[in-house]
Amino acid sequence: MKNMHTPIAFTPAPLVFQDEALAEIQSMVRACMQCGTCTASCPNSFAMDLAPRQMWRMLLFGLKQEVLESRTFWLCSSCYSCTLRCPRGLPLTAAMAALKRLAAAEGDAVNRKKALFYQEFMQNVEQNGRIQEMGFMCHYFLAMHDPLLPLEYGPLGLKLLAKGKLHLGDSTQRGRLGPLFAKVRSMEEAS
Amino acid sequence: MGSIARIEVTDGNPVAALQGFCARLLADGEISAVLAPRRLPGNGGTMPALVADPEQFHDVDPLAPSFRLSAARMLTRLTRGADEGGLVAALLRPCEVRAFIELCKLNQGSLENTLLVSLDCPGAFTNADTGRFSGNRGNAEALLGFLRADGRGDFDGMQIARACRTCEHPTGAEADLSICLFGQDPAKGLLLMANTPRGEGFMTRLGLPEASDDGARAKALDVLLTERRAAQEQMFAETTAATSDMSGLSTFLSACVNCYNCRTACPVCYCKECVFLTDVFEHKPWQYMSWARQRGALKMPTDTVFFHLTRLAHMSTACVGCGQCSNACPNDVPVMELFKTIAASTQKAFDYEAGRDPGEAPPLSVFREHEFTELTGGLD
Amino acid sequence: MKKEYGALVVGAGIGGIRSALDLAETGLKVALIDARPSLGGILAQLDHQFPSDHCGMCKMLPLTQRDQSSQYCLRKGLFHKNIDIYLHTELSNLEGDPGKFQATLSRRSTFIDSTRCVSCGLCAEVCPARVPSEFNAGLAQRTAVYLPVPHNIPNHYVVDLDNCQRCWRCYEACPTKAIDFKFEQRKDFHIVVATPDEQLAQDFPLWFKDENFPVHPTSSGEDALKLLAEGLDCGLMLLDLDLPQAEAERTLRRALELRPNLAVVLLAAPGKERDKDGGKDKVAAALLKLGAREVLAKPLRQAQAVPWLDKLFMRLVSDESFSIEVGAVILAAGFECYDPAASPGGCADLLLYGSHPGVLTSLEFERLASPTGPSQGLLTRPGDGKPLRRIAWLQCVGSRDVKKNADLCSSFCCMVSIKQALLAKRRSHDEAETTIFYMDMRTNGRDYQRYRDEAENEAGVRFVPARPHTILPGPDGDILVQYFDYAGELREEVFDALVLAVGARPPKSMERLAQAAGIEVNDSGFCATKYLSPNRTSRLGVFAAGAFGEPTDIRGSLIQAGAAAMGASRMIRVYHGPRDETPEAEPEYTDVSRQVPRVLMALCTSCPTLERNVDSELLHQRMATLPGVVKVVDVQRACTREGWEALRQEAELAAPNRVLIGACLPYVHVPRLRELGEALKLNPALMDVVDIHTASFSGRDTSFGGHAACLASCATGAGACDCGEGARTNEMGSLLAMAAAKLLGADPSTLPQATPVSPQALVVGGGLAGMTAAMGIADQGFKVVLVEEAEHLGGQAMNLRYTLEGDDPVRFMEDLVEQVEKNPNIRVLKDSRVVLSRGKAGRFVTVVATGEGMAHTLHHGATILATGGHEAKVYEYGNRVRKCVLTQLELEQRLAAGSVDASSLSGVAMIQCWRSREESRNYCSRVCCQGALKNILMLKKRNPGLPVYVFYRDIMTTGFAEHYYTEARRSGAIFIRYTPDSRPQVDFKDDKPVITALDPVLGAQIELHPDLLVLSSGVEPGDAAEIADLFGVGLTSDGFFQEAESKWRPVDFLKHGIFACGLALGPATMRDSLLSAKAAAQRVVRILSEKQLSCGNVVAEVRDTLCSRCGRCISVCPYGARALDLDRDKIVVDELLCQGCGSCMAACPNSATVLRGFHDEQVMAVIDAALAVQPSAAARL
Amino acid sequence: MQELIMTPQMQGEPMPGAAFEPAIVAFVCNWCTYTAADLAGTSRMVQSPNVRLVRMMCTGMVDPKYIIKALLGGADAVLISGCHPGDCHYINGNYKARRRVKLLMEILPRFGIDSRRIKLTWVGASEGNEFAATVNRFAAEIKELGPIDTRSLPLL
Repeated sequence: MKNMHTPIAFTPAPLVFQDEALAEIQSMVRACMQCGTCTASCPNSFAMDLAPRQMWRMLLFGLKQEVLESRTFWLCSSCYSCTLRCPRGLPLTAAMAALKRLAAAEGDAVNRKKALFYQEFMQNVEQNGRIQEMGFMCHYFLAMHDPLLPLEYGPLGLKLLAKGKLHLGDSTQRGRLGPLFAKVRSMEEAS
Repeated sequence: MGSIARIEVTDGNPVAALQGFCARLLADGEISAVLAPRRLPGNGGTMPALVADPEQFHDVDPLAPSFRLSAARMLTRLTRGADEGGLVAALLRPCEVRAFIELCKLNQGSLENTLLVSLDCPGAFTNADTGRFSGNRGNAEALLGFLRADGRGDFDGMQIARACRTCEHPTGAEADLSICLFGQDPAKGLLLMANTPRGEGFMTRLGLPEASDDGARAKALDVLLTERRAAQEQMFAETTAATSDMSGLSTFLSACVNCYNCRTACPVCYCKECVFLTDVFEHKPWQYMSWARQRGALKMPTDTVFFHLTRLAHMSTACVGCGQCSNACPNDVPVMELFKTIAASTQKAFDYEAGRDPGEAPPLSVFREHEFTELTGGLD
Repeated sequence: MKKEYGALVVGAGIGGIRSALDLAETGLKVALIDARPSLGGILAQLDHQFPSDHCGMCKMLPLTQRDQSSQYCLRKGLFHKNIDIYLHTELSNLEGDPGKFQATLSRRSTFIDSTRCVSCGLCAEVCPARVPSEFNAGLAQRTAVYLPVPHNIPNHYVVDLDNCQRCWRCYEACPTKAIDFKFEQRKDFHIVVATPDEQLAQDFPLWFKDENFPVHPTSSGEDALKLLAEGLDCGLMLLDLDLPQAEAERTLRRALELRPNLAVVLLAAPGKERDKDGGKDKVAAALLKLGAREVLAKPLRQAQAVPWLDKLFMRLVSDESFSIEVGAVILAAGFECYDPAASPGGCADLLLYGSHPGVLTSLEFERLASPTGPSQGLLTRPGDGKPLRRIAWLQCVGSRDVKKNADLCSSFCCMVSIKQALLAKRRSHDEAETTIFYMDMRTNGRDYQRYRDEAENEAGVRFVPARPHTILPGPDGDILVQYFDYAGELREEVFDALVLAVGARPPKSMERLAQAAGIEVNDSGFCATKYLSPNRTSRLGVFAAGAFGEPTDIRGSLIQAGAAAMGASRMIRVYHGPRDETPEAEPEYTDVSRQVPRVLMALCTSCPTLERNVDSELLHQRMATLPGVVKVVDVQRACTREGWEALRQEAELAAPNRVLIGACLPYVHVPRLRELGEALKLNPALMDVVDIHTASFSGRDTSFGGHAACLASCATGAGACDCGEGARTNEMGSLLAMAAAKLLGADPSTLPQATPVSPQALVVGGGLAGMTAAMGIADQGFKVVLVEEAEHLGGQAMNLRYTLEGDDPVRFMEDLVEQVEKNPNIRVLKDSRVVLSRGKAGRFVTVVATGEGMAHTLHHGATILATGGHEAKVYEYGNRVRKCVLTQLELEQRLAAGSVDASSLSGVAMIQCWRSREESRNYCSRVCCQGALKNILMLKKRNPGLPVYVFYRDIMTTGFAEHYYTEARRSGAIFIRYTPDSRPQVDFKDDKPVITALDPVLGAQIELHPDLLVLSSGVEPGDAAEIADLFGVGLTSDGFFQEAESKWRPVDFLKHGIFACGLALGPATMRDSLLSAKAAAQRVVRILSEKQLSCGNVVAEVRDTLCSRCGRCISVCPYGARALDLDRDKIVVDELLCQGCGSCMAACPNSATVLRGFHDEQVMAVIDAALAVQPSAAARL
Repeated sequence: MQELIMTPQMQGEPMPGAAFEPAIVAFVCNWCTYTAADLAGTSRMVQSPNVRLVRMMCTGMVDPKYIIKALLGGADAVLISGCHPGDCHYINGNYKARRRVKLLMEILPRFGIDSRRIKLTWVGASEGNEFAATVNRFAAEIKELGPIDTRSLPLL
């Protein structure tokens, strides 16, 4: 929580429910009583700029822009410990996922860039029936248009390679999940 | 300290001057009677008298060093309940004033119905010696000598009572009016001081000449008090040593015959009938027999030390040290020494002084939540 | 013949006791039952209670008619002429309808005969079983035969059969043969086993040979029935489900016809067969419904079957079930503390409860701090015994937790934690550092906010608004607590102990009780009650009292209990009609005041402990020499019926005028003295019982060797052996001598005559509380005069439009006003005021002046003050000046009337605790949080998208109102906490409020532009100063009525006969006012139902000739029972108000005032007797 | 009228061989302390046998003359025990007792009666162990202090 204390002066505009995507997330966390258990039990909270508790609060205040600018929901690795321990029984991890989707859909360039990792990942899985680390890495680095990125992941990559974790790729499972993805897409259009 | 007036003394006779003062008091419409010491026909000395006729003041003598009994109890009977007639003016010694204030706190009398006039008290002889002092038997010269010496020293070979010698309240500042003797030449004139608003009112009505306090009184008082406090310390030390343990106390009180005279004479022992005279202490034969068997032998009458200890418990916080108990004791038991010593320590323990202030509640009639936690080991 | 009772009270906790006392004092017979073996419920485990941090249960005992009830500490026990107490008893069935219920009660036997047990404790010493003790909340261990609560007298031991190891050592050890396991009845307890399984048929008789049960194995159901038909006195039938289902069912049905209360147990084969056709379970269930008792799984092993069957036998023979006829039923079963280690809903893993010795529940901490607790009151950690110096409290464990089905607030845990923090500081002489972690500190009683401020500011208790999420074992056995503080910083602290403030859960036997009493249960598991009829359950004639309906603190329980008692008493009177039977004639006693005192002394020499330890021959001889003692007799076992008969004959023979009984456990005999008094025509005040038994026990050697052993070991033989018998006989001799001396001095003259009661009540104030109280009294057949200042009845409650729970207060108030005005027993005086009031309980005279100048003088027996209160006037922030600022009440009225249209609003802000809980009005007004929630839900219902912001300090929604707080959050209202020093600022821009405040969660200033600002201004009492000194009662610093004791006598005043209820007693919701009004009504009926009020035996008298009218005794009397009668110039004692405390006697120097039973010469004689040195045994030889 | 047959206890020194057994009179209030005493009695907390309990309705009823009567009558010590301040059934009885004992503590010690021979304590209803401990400690203290010297004096 680096920039915690800079006071954010803003005036919460009256909530008009035109943005029903935001309303849907708000309804998930509306009964929050700010007890802070989710923030404390989140393993990645040290790296988050906005504590989950504050993010829910800003969400309730309708401060959509400030929420989308923060990194908090991107860092959620959905370990579900916050959902398990929330005394109000709120679906917090689902809310984080919903925020990711919202950011990917309506977010600005920065957000879309962050969503790339997930899109590339899903495409790779759709094509090969399972994750092909090498293929996925190449596509991701290309999509990020950032030449320095591979170097940054260099040492990690070598370690994975030494341990045989980088799957070089085979085509036994290719295209097996195609119908599954098609079904999901049709359902998304329907809702 | 309120305004000061002067009582003129003509041809060196202060007693006549005070008799005139009493007559002027009575002349005032509000005063219906004057309670003042009056000379007894036979063996000298004075007893309080309620004078209603201005002519009858001829043998009133407030200055005589005779203190046969405390007039406080009498005054309570005059002032109890609603006041029918006018006020009663009372010429009292300071210890009688303070005893009267203590009795008023116990609803026995009321301060509203009386005008308290206190006299500076050089002290008085014990009842046994009072008759033998010539001053008490009309020898004006001896009386003037006594007043001028502020009661210090020997007179006809006798000293004033020990209670008076150890008394540290010779002036009655609590009364409405005070007649000042110390530091004045009784042959020439006396001062009159008003301490309370009511005193002021009467002072002006009496129309006595204005006077100013030249400090002589304070100086004389100082000298007197240092001497008396020394005597008091010495008496306390003596008594404490004598009664340091129960056997000491029993020898101290060995002469007591349970006549309870000291209780009758004591102004602040206000019970109609002392509990030791009620049926509570009418023991049955088998009780005496069992005590006798218990202890082997039994002093009769019983409950002697018990009586004195209980009386100490009841009234030591109200004792004004007037000495009437020793005065009244037929067997010269030093009751006053015992009671004044204990009273000093109990009143100090409760930070209370008998008769000091009519508004101050007696120690055992009020109870507070957080106090004296040291008694129960700090546990509240 | 079935026993008849006016009412049955289920549960003898503090609520049950209060209801029973309130009913018994109006003359109704009450049956008080409790499932536990002891009285007092959870309160027996608590020594100190907030807000006074003192114990004070005994102040609940009756003040007038004192001698009908026990006059000693309630922890010891309760005795009342009209109350029968059945312990270890449960309600098993309730049929019939109000006025004529048939209640069947089943009493589990304790296997110890209470008349024989002298609680010597030897059985517990030999019992090998060790089980966690319920009294010490599991912190200490107890044996299978144990003393449930150390204080209770007569505290008989109890056998806990479930944990008994059947070693029978206690049976052998018991000196008075009080333990009865029914050994000899085993040989004629026939057991029939119907089973096709030969192996079992052979084993059974072998197994039970040494228990000598006659076992009759049969291969089929018919043979079993044949045996029964032949008249076999069969006690138990074992039916094997391997038999064909039809045969098993026929056998069961036929057997129950032959022996209606025969116990039948089914033997079910182990799991695998059952699943094959799945039938066995259904069959077992069907047969259970038919009347089978329970199912036992096969295969049976001897080690497990024999003890099980033996215990079943003992239960069948000893337990009893009886039925009584009652007019009404009050359920006061209270609650259980939430157990964090409970398997389904527990949180033991999260909070290390059970695994770390330093984590305790609040009940365990209470036991730790109690002198009768496991550590004798020293605050040391169980386990390593480390003194507790850093203690933390964790609030809302098991409450306010949706996932544990506990969407409720238990309403007492916050105050309990503050009290325990103060107690910890006092016990450790201020060395303890105390911290309380909370979400909302719920201190919504009248004095509770001051209690919290005092704890926080003076005592230094730290309040941290955070909810620790991680509890880890810390260094050297301590506890590491991690939490997020409000500013968002992660904090970590180490504590010696962590106390979990556990909430309330319905009692374990709840569904069994609900099924037996036929009442419904709400979704949290508590008894379902409605908001505006708080103690009526779903079944007519059955009432809920104490914390049974809704979790509440002790004050709430007592008020609920009083209200339930009023409901029951009204129900009984309505169905039984006015009480026809005349009150039993006062037994007249011969006047012995002229006679010489003759004391008969009866020594109960039955217990073996006595013979061994005391030289009774010497004792007899000594006692005979006592003055006034005419006869000393020995009585065998005075505690039994026949022993008592023998004593009565001896007494009739000796015709004494004083009777002294030396026996054990005096409290058993004191109630019997009344019968003896009637038999001997002697006033029971002239009789006494003295406990000589404890003396024969205490002293150096508690072993039973006594004198015999001492003589053997003590070389000097006949020398003055100081250890055994000499000291005991001395002690007993002086105890008896002291008692005799006291009796000798007893004052035999008759009591001052009783004061007749004028059977009418006066109620001042015609609001909701006044009207409810008036109705409560009028319905029980007494006249009531209701005086109201305004022109119409209704008071403050008329302003309410809807309630949180959805009731309609407007219609409720209209009905109430109509009922009051139409009720024949109520005379309403509107626009009138009380001018003057004199008199005492039972005989008040009051003058009321009406508007038209008429003056009525009323004679009444009791008074209720219900002068009510109103919304506090707050003039800041544009209130009353600007259109856009309202108070909660105005908003409610406008919403109901429609003048405020929620859909047109764009935003609403609310500010709570406005000018409440601060120095000028330092109390929580209790109603505004519920008012705010009610309005929020109404606004959101009409306009779901409406943004609502609530600035609050602590939301005080106790009990089930917590559910609506969750609803309000779920509906979208945003709650922003503020502290007194960072208060929201309000200013106005173009006639719209602009609120700037700090949102602590975001740590940022926010600025709101709602178009409506609603202030919660709280409640103020009506101007009661004039009424207070008219009736001679006190006011608190805030202007509410100062009741006698905030917890134990919540609706009484110190001055007897005057009661208060409603808003005038303190901030109260409609439900609170209803409850306190009904409780006050029952207290009034208690006085009016007596034809005349007689005073207690111990009462002060003035011996006028000795009295010098000094007035010391008047100022020292705590009850104002003494006065100086000016015209007769005498000190007069009001016998009714005088409680016999004796302060006046000690203040009077010459014993002019005396206390009956404690005259000076009596006490002095007792002191003499105590000091009379007894000759030792040697002297006799 | 028979009388209390009591052989003379002692002329001066106690019965040969018998250790000094202090006689202690305890004025206990009927509510809290009496309950604690019963609790101490029934739960077998060893109590010295030489304490005699005189049951008063409240410590506010203990008149100074009872304490003086006890001490002069041969009691080696007097214990006054009542409810904790605030627990009193009669609201403020214990505050009055405290003032009266304070007065006696100013008078009696001046006559050689050791101030440790008069003890005022507060005992709650469930403090059975506390009451037993207080009584045992007090008896031991007085036993070590020795007999009171009023017993041998020819006075009452």
